[in-house]
Amino acid sequence: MISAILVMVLLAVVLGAVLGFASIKFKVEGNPLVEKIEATLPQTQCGQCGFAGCRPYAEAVAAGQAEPNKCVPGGDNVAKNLAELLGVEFKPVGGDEGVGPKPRMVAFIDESTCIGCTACIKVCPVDAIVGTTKMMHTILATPCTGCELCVPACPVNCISMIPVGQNIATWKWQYPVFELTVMANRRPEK
Amino acid sequence: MSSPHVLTPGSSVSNIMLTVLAALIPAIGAYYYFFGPAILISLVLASVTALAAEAAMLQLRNYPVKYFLTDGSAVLTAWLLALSIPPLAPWWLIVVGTAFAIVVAKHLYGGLGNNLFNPAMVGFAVLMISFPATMTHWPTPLMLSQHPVGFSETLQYTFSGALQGVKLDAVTMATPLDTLKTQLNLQHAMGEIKNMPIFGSFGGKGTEVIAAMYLLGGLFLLQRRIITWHTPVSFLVTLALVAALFNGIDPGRYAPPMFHLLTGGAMLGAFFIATDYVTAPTTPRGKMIFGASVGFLEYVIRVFGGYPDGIAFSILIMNAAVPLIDAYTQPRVYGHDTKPE
Amino acid sequence: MEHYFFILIGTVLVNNIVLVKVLGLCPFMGVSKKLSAAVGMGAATAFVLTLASGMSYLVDHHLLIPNDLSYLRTLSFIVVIAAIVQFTEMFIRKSSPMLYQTLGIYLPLITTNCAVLGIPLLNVQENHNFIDSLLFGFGGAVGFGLVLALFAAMRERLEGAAIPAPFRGAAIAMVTAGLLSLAFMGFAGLVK
Amino acid sequence: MRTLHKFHGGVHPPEHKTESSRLPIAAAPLPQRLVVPLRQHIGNPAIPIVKVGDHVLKGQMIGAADGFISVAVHAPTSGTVSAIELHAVPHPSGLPDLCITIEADGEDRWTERQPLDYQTADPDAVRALLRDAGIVGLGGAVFPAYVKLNPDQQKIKTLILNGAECEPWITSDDLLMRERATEIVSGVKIMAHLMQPEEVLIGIEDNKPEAIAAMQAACQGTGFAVVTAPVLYPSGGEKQLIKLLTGKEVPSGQRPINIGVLCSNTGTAYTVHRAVYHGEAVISRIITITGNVTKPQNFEALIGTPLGELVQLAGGARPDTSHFILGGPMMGFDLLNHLDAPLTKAINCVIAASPALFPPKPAAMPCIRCTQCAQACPCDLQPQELFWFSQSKNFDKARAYNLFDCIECGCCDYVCPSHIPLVSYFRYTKSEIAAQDREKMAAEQARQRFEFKQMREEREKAEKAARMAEKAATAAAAKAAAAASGVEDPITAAKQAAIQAAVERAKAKKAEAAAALPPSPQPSPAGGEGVNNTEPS
Repeated sequence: MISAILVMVLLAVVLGAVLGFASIKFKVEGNPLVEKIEATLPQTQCGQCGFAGCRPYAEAVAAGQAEPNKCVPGGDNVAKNLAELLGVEFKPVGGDEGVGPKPRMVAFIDESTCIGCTACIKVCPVDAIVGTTKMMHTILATPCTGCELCVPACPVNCISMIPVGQNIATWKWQYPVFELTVMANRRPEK
Repeated sequence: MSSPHVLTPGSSVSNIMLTVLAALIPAIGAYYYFFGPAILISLVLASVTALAAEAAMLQLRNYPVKYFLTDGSAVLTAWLLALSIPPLAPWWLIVVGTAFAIVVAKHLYGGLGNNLFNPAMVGFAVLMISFPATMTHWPTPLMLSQHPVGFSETLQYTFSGALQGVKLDAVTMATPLDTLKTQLNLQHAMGEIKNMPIFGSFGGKGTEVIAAMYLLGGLFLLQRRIITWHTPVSFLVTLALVAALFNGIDPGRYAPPMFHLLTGGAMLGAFFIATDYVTAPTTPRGKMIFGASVGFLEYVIRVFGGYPDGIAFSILIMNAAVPLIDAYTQPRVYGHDTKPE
Repeated sequence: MEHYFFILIGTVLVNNIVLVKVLGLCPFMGVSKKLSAAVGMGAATAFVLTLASGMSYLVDHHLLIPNDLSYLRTLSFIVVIAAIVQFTEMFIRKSSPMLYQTLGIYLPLITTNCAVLGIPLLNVQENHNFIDSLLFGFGGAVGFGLVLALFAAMRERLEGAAIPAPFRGAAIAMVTAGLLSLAFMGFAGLVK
Repeated sequence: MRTLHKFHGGVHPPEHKTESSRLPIAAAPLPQRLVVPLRQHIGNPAIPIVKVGDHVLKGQMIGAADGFISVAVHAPTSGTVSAIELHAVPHPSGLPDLCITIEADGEDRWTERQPLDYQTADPDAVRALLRDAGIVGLGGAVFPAYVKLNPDQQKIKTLILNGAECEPWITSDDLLMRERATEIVSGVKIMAHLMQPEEVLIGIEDNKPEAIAAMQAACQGTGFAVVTAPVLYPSGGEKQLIKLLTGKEVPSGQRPINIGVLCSNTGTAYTVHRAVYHGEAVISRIITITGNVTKPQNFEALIGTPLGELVQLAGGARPDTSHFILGGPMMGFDLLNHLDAPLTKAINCVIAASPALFPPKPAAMPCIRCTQCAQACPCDLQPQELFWFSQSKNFDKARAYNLFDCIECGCCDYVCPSHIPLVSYFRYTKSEIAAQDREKMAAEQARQRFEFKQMREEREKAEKAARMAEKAATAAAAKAAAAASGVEDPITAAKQAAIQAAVERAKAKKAEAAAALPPSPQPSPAGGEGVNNTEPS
């Protein structure tokens, strides 16, 4: 009995010492995961995940404090990539239905209604709105991420979201659809 | 519709499958000549089972049944399986093997083009593991047989499982490979064994001619550019080299290369099974690695292993390695790793 | 020499730890979605297994048997293995953060990999000496890594296959593992 | 005889060249209305420099080059600009694009033409002329020629003139070489003058004996070598022709000039000659009208001519014509927006298609990995793997298997026994990956702007606080001053106080900026000074 306890204690002490040494020797600082998560996020800075921007959300996800399926603009694609990155099971954004990435939109100010209150300029996370007090505001379409934060901020409801149209430069080839693919896809999923 | 707007005339999946089936016909003829009509019955039985299983699976999966049923791939699987198992077998053996091949090895993976393992060889392996005794009842070559089994007798045996007035042992015997192994285990010398009636001038009596016919069919496929030389050549060369090596070390215990090339499933495997598009590597280097490995494993399993012939297992083992082989043998792409001047 | 060769062939192919002994299925299913992760897992397991085989041999022969404590075998082996895995985890986290990330939860779970405990116990059962134990552990790990790599490459291929909906994911992986096991039965009889 | 270096793969579809090569090139009559797209080349579209209602002369520049990779466009005839708006253009998307419409006045009056003595002129002046003459590669890529014809410190070993014309049906280069070999060779001389190559090779497939003879005659005494190559599609692909003639491969992702080779199309050489010797911009080109038309022929037509009018010139399409293909059958695309799309610099052929000539493709079967595509691929790719990844949308893998080395030649489709539209899958995957890359870049920019805004907001907050403090200080100072000396001019006092406050403000600002610089404990490398440059206002 005594010898059994002694042997186990001996084992524990020796192995504990080795591990303690290793934990000092192989100490790791920082977390490269945050960078990878942030690179996956669409950077709209919309705050729909409940965090004040993409970086804080990435930090929360890396720390395990937030689910990876909270990014609404990224939709299921981003949720899927994050789940894969974290090695957890994929859950669709916003319940079982799942949301695909929304068509890309930009905000548009109806310039005849705008009263020049600068309320939208203050909330725009990427400084995509130009204008000054009492002057009409305009949205620069290129930097606009379509986060919709300016829409509720406007006191006269002059901001609307318009989809970004396709032109020859941004046009994409479609996934080839041919007879048998259509037939195969007709089978019930799930 | 986007470019290109033209296709090679007459090129289709069913054409390829039909050409392969046609290339098997000389061997089937020889089979019939040396071993009687049993092979025809098992071919028909396997084909019918394969088509039925294929149709059922296509229906279940909501695929256009007629369009896929006519591609010929199910029949090819059926023929390869029927040519690998003893033709004088109870009907359920063929039906179980073929149905397993089509349903599990092919359609669970998504059907034509998606399977990882060669369906015919999966069917064979399942039968070999599950019914080892039945799988060794090979018919005696007609010229050695006291009692040549005719068409109606074969039918009777296939469906009732018994022969009137004759014991099954009287019309079947072990294959040359099996005989060789047994005799060697009994400490008989190679020269002595080779004088037994079942052996012909190179391999088994009759089977060596069938093997030659497979070779003929394979050359036809090469000529029609259905298959490339990489797999069969590396397969047969490796098999011959390993056989020659061991034969050189101890001719009394190891058969000469010619024997190994012309017995068992070597020729069928080299030209018709290891060259199966879907389950073999796609890169030239990959094909050579695959063929050489199958040849090597074939020899190891048939000489040192627990089964009379190793073709099915060596192909299945290498099938599993195909994605890995493909991934590591990608050929150099135009403009990559160009030599500096 | 021939003896060692047969131990290796036997553990890698004939009595493959996953396909024939059916041990270590948890990481086999869990870490086989990506080839790179599978190769990393195979390497980590090989390291742990070889070390664990040797260490547990030493513990068994120099601590337990002299003190007549063989009933503590399982317990002490688990302690040894857990320590080695912990050590490996720290090491990988330091040396390859990417691999650490891809292996995720499966890295600490090597501890509960029954293959890792199984091999030291088999060593005891078969009365292997120290070198044999090391080789047996190493061979088992190579067999595990080989099958894991094959399986991962196959699963990567299957990602694009038109598998019927009810069979996607784990189901077809199980079928594939079964067929792989069937193929490895071809090695039966090579080594007694 | 030069040794040819075979490239991998290739196919040999029926040639169908004789249909349109029997008749000589005919001049197309002047149409009433011409529609000139501003995007006729790779790079930025040209910027319109005319207004609606302006009168323009033939050859007058109406769109100026925008940026480095861009060229000018010109009025193909004299007339009035009637519209600058979106109009149907020949593009696989079928989407409209910005075009300048010109109503011809029928006079066809030239603008002033300025030839250039290229041998005495500065090479940069020659290149500027090429840019302003709108010269682009007419082989299909429409890359601005002035950018390409710049040795830029590289030693050029071989200049290749591409007269292979390997696409079936098309004969425009063939006829151009037969009839205007001297002009082509003169254009090549100008290119050679700019590039100073060690050798000049002219590659022609051996199914064009007349063109070969004409070119050989024209090359007498120039030292240029005409090399004939056996017919094998796609030997006219730039990378394949370079391999065929020189044995060298263009490294992936690089341009031929990186290995000292320059490849140019015959049509381009011809336009270079016209621009330098006659001062004429690219306002016309040779186009093959063939297929299911009654009189297939090559025409020299003005850029902007509606394609329908050209089809009419070739006798019109037969009644069973189902659609029209722009370009050859291997790489061309369906004309989706009818025949009112105009002729552009890139279009070398219109094929009227009928079910008899181009049977509809049978339904596709699954890929059986037969590797006939891999054997036919002139880039040594593994199309079956690329297809596997493309159809399952595994973009990373597709890219890793070198999808972007695919030249979309269509050889894989042509041989596929399963009739899979492989190139369509590859195009889809390529454009998806490109879109993803664009999104990534946009996200990165958005992140930088966001970080900058955060920084600015913090600074503003601090400034506000400073201003409050300053206000209080000013008030206090004024009070103190007033109290101290009632006689002093109150204005001077206020001034002094203001100066004092400004100094304090500046100090506060400086301190604030120093405090704001590290905005978070982990400063992002991208968030620093560089951001200021992207700020629009």
